[in-house]
Amino acid sequence: QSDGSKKVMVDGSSTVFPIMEAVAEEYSAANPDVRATIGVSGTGGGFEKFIAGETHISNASRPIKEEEKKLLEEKGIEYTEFKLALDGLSVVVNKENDWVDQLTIEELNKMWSESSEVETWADVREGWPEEEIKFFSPGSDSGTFDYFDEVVLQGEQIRRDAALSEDDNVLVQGVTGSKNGIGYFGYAYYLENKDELKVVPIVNSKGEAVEPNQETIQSGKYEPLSRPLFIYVKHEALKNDAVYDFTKYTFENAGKMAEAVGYVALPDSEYKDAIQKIKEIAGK
Amino acid sequence: MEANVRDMIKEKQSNRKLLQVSEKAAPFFFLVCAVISVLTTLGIIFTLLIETVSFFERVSIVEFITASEWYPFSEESPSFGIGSLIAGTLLITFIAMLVSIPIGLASAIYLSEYATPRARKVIKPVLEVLAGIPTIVYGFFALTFVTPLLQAIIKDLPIFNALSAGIVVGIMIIPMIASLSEDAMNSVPNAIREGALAMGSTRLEVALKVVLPAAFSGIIASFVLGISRAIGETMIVAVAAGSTPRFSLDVTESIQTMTAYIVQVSMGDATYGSTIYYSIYAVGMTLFVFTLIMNLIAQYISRRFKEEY
Amino acid sequence: MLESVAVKKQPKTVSKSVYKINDFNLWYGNDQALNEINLDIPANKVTAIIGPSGCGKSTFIKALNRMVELIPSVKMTGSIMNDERDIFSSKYKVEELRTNVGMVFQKPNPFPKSIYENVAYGPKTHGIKKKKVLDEIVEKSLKDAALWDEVKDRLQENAFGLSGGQQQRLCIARCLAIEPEVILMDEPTSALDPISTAKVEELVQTLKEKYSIIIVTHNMQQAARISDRTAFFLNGEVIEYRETGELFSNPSDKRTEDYITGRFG
Amino acid sequence: MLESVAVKKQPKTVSKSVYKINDFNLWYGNDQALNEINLDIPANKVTAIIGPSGCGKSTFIKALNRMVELIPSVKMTGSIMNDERDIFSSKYKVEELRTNVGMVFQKPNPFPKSIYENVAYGPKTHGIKKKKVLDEIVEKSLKDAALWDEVKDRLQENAFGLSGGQQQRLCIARCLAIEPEVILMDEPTSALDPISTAKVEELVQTLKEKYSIIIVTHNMQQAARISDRTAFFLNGEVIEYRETGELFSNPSDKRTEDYITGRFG
Amino acid sequence: MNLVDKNITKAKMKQRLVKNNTGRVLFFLATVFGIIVLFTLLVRVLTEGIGFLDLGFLTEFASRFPEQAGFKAAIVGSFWLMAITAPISIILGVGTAIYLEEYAKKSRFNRFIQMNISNLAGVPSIVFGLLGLTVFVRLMEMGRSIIAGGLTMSLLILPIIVVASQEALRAVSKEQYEASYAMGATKWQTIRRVILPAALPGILTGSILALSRAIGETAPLLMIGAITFIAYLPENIWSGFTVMPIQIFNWTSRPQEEFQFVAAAGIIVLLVMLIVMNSIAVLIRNKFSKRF
Ligand SMILES: Nc1ncnc2c1ncn2[C@@H]1O[C@H](COP(=O)(O)OP(=O)(O)OP(=O)(O)O)[C@@H](O)[C@H]1O
Ligand SMILES: Nc1ncnc2c1ncn2[C@@H]1O[C@H](COP(=O)(O)OP(=O)(O)OP(=O)(O)O)[C@@H](O)[C@H]1O
Ligand SMILES: [Mg+2]
Ligand SMILES: [Mg+2]
Ligand SMILES: O=P([O-])([O-])[O-]
Repeated sequence: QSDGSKKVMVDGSSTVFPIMEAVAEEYSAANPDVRATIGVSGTGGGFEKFIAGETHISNASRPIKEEEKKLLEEKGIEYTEFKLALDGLSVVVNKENDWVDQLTIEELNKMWSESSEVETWADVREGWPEEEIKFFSPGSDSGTFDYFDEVVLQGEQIRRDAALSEDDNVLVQGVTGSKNGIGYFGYAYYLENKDELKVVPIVNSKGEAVEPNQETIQSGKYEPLSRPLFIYVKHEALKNDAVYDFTKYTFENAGKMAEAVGYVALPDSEYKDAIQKIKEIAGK
Repeated sequence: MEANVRDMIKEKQSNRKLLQVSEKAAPFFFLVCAVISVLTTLGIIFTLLIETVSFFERVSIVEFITASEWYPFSEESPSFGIGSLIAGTLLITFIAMLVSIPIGLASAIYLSEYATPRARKVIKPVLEVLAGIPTIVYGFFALTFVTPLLQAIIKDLPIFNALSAGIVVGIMIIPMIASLSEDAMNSVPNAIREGALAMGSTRLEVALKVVLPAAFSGIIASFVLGISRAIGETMIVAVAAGSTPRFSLDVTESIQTMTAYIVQVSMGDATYGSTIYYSIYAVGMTLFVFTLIMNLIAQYISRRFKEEY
Repeated sequence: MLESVAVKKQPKTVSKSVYKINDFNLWYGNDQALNEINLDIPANKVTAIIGPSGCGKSTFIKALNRMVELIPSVKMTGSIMNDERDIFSSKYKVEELRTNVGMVFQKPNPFPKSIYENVAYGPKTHGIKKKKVLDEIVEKSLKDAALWDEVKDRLQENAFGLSGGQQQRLCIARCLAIEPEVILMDEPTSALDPISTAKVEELVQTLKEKYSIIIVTHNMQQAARISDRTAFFLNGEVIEYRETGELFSNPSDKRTEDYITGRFG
Repeated sequence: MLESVAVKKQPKTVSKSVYKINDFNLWYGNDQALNEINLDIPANKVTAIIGPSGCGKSTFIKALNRMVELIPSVKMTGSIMNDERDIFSSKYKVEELRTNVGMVFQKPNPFPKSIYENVAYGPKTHGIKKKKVLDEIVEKSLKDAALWDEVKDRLQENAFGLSGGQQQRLCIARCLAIEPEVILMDEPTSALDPISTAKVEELVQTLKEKYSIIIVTHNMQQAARISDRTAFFLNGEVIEYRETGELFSNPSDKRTEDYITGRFG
Repeated sequence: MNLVDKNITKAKMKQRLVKNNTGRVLFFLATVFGIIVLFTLLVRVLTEGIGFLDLGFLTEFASRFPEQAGFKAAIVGSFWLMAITAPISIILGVGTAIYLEEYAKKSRFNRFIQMNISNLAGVPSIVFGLLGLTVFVRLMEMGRSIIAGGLTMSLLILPIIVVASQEALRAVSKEQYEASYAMGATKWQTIRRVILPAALPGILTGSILALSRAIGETAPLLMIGAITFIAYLPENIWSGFTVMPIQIFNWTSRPQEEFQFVAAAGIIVLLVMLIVMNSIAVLIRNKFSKRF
């Protein structure tokens, strides 16, 4: 199905979708004869289709897992992982919350993990009000959750009374709606709702409290909560001119597009390297 | 043209091969159509069963039934107690029926027994439009309108809660129950209604004592379709009820239904071939069995109470 | 049966009338169906309404218990008094009127319930709850409707299992159960076979002892057989209204004569 | 009309019979509805079937065109010959039988189509497609059914807009359109008013010139008025079958006499 | 002799009339409730979406810029989907109904089919999504094409159409059959020329309502993976596609607030479509439902 025809099939993460949509929009305008489609099946769903041979490019908001690698190997599918952009997981509280000035990873862990004994703000830090905290988190099956789980909870389960939703907008609503709410989600959702939310600076490994923004995320200062977004490209597909051209176009424009839709671009050099790499793979 | 029709017919009679063929072929074709519905069911069972088996190879069926929690996403100690999802589903269904049965039935009675034909002609289609609104629209309606409204009444109501989602599922089902019950009541012959009115019955008495019992099986059928719809409703709950499986009957808490879980996983991050991936089929199977039982009960009821007229 | 004949000879209230209709007009939309009706219907008699199809018989009888108002386009003028009470006045509730005035329809229309429930429906509706009283009422009404012997062993069976004639008598029993004063009958036998018809006719004779009966029929023999007075309707007007015997033997209007001699209709 | 009277006096085929029924029995499940029927029905005559309700009249007439077989529980023995052909033989297709034998039902049952389509339905069904031929057939059939003048300007209107009597004549026209040899009529006037009844009766008289007619009625006057021969059924048996005049004036069986004098039924 | 105590009945009369009036008011309020909800919903959607609803919205493809985002691919996709779903589900549905109502004898097998259909009508749409994904997309290798989506939707609404058609067929009076058989028509002729035309209004109404259900369904198509961004129109049944509810769903989950309004504009278009379809159904019903 993939050869000869001018089709580019992309699917996967909902987090990455806006970037790829923007790329495809521009690309289609410039190359109306190429038919690029971007699906949203979630990172896992995207890999599922990638493995089944239904797509050329898979968007992912986390690195590929061992099981998925194994299945690809079994099928004899060769592919390469590329970073596409950066996302800064933003921890936010209600606008009226005037006590939280910063949080450490340990505090986050203490607050969010299942075994947590934290009920009120006072349990987090002395001097904070004795009011019950409301927790909002992305659904447990999303890339964002996965990352938070890995970095903050370190494998522990998330507390049971956290409100989970697959839709980050809903989380925004939750935190804006409750004075003692705290939540986290992708940088873009914070950026769009800056005025209604207060972002919490997170203490990084160097001991500085850093607020997420373009600069801190790109430079890596905002850590450990900034994470890379990926695309996985099938080698076989790059032999197809349309896919090759599309992929190249993607890396040429990803930075600009990522920022347009609320993410953070990688340093330019990384895109250059990526283009170099696909040239090699395609043998051009 | 004396008697020539007879001859014409005789003549045509001899070359009616085509007719005879279609006479034989038609029932066969229709049988094939009917069998496709059976194939669909088999297809569903087959699809669900295969993957469900893979699931039960990883998770024991005992755990599936008895574990008290549904938390498949933990890497170290996932737990697969379907009970929590079932509780969520039943909770939503229960709230929805509490809303939709009284209101739907009352609307049906109003339309069929009180409204003027003109009012009926206007209102019924309006209700049917209500039935056609995509559930995703209802979902956001629940989240951004009903929940804040409820929060004004119930302090501390979390943004995701079974109550709001259940009410809106109920609202979504109202037109269906109203419309189908109205049909059932409408098909009660007018002569019966007149008989009762002529005895000095009020409209209310005619409706409750004569028409309702006569239309009982049709009305029950509409309830059951409503319940099935509530059990199977996906987008409203996925948006407004949260995604926290909970084995509790507290309507003010966030819950998760079976359907919402399936969407969550199919939209999410789960690895193809992982236990989580297979779990959606096991949940789908449970859902299927649930609606199946519902429907069997319904068919029994409606056969049992059918009043002939 | 014998009793009834005995009573026939000495009607209790010869002069009392159950219905007084004055200058009554009725329209369906713009079509006038009844035109200046003036009638005085006696109590404890059988009054027959005859006339060709479409002359307004059914319309008239349905006006008497205001069932005609179920058709939205209906407009009426004039007055109808039932026992000295204006049936259109807001004080005389339509439900009360219909309790006083029972009706039996052309096609038997039992409720899809048991025989017992059909008869008990009226009393129950009117607030009689005691099982014993209800049992008595059911038995009495079915006996009065000459149906008791045929159904006494199957009172709990569905009424739809009865034959047409039985169903019609059941409808009469249902109507008797609330002891109305007037019974309106709209061609009650036209859907019935001759045997059932005879039974119902007989029954009508018996019933007039206690009830005032107004019966619509397009069967002139029937009118002649069972009624005391007859009104002949034509095109929504009352052409002639007299003692039945007189009307049939000696019609005063040419059109009546033409009709009863079968020249039209 | 006049022609028909002329023809009546010299029937073409006096002795020919359209139906020969021998030892015919019919059961609904385990209930026998027809018992050892033996009848010989003449061509180009009107044969009336009378008898009280439930005696098997409808069952019998529906057996003649095998419509009774639509009821699944029916079992039959004996033979029925139509024009020397066994109607139950596999050579005589049931569709062919029903083409030769038309039927008119108790309640007029036109199709919810235009008047034209109602009449054209039969010919079309049998493969006649030409518009011109169809037009001719429709006109002729409606004329034969004495309906043409009343409907010729509204052939494209829905048949449900016709009055009951017109609908019944339309059903007769529909039946005539395929020129059957026999017409079965099951109480064709019992749902009609007297005027329409008279029209249909007249029509039956005219039709027997070309068709053999078997008519069920529970109206003895009607049977006496329009039929040449009458069969009296009772409890599924033929009690008496003779020239109509003789049967009514001089019944040979006590039960016949009781029935026609109105002692029962 | 008077078993019925007129005093009691008189006394009860008042009470009964009060009950009747209370009933009337309650029933009316219940009906109004439904309408008010609809109205609230509509007002909210309209006020949010009307600003983004212009010609461009109907003729442009999706975009990352809310002002430029268009609904074209979704609208056309929905039409394509209906073009597959409508004929398949109507032919199969009406065929099944005819079989069950006209041909099926009272056998165990036929009872089983009937039961099976009632059950299918209650199976959640998401389960049909799983079926479509496994059987059409994977097993039959149709991929995420219009045909796979259309077939899934056809199966989803099949039972609704069967049930509606059965009702319609059953409502054709026995007299019509008898009249036709008595003319020497065969069974199939009777069905085709008398029964089907008489039942057609009911069948059409049921079918249109079923299709309007299909056009708003999201979950099963999410399952089989309808594509979200597509900048071209489908060319054949094997093309990828998106549909209105999927696109709406996608817009609602965007971070930019304007996309919520774009979604509302999409909902308006979808609702207009639904209203048009419902109106057609109502017209058909009113036109033909002269009670015979
Ligand atoms: N619901 C209605 N709407 C409009 N006109 C009606 C309605 N019912 C009856 N009519 C008309 O009113 C007139 C009187 O009808 P009605 O039914 O009272 O006649 P009838 O004497 O009872 O006839 P029949 O012997 O056929 O029952 C007729 O012309 C009829 O067409
Ligand atoms: N479908 C049926 N199933 C079982 N029994 C039937 C059926 N139809 C008729 N019968 C019975 O067969 C007997 C003859 O019925 P049929 O309808 O032939 O009587 P009929 O002479 O036409 O009466 P009527 O004058 O009332 O039309 C009756 O006892 C009736 O109960
Ligand atoms: Mg009348
Ligand atoms: Mg009969
Ligand atoms: O769609 P995800 O980015 O949550 O995998």
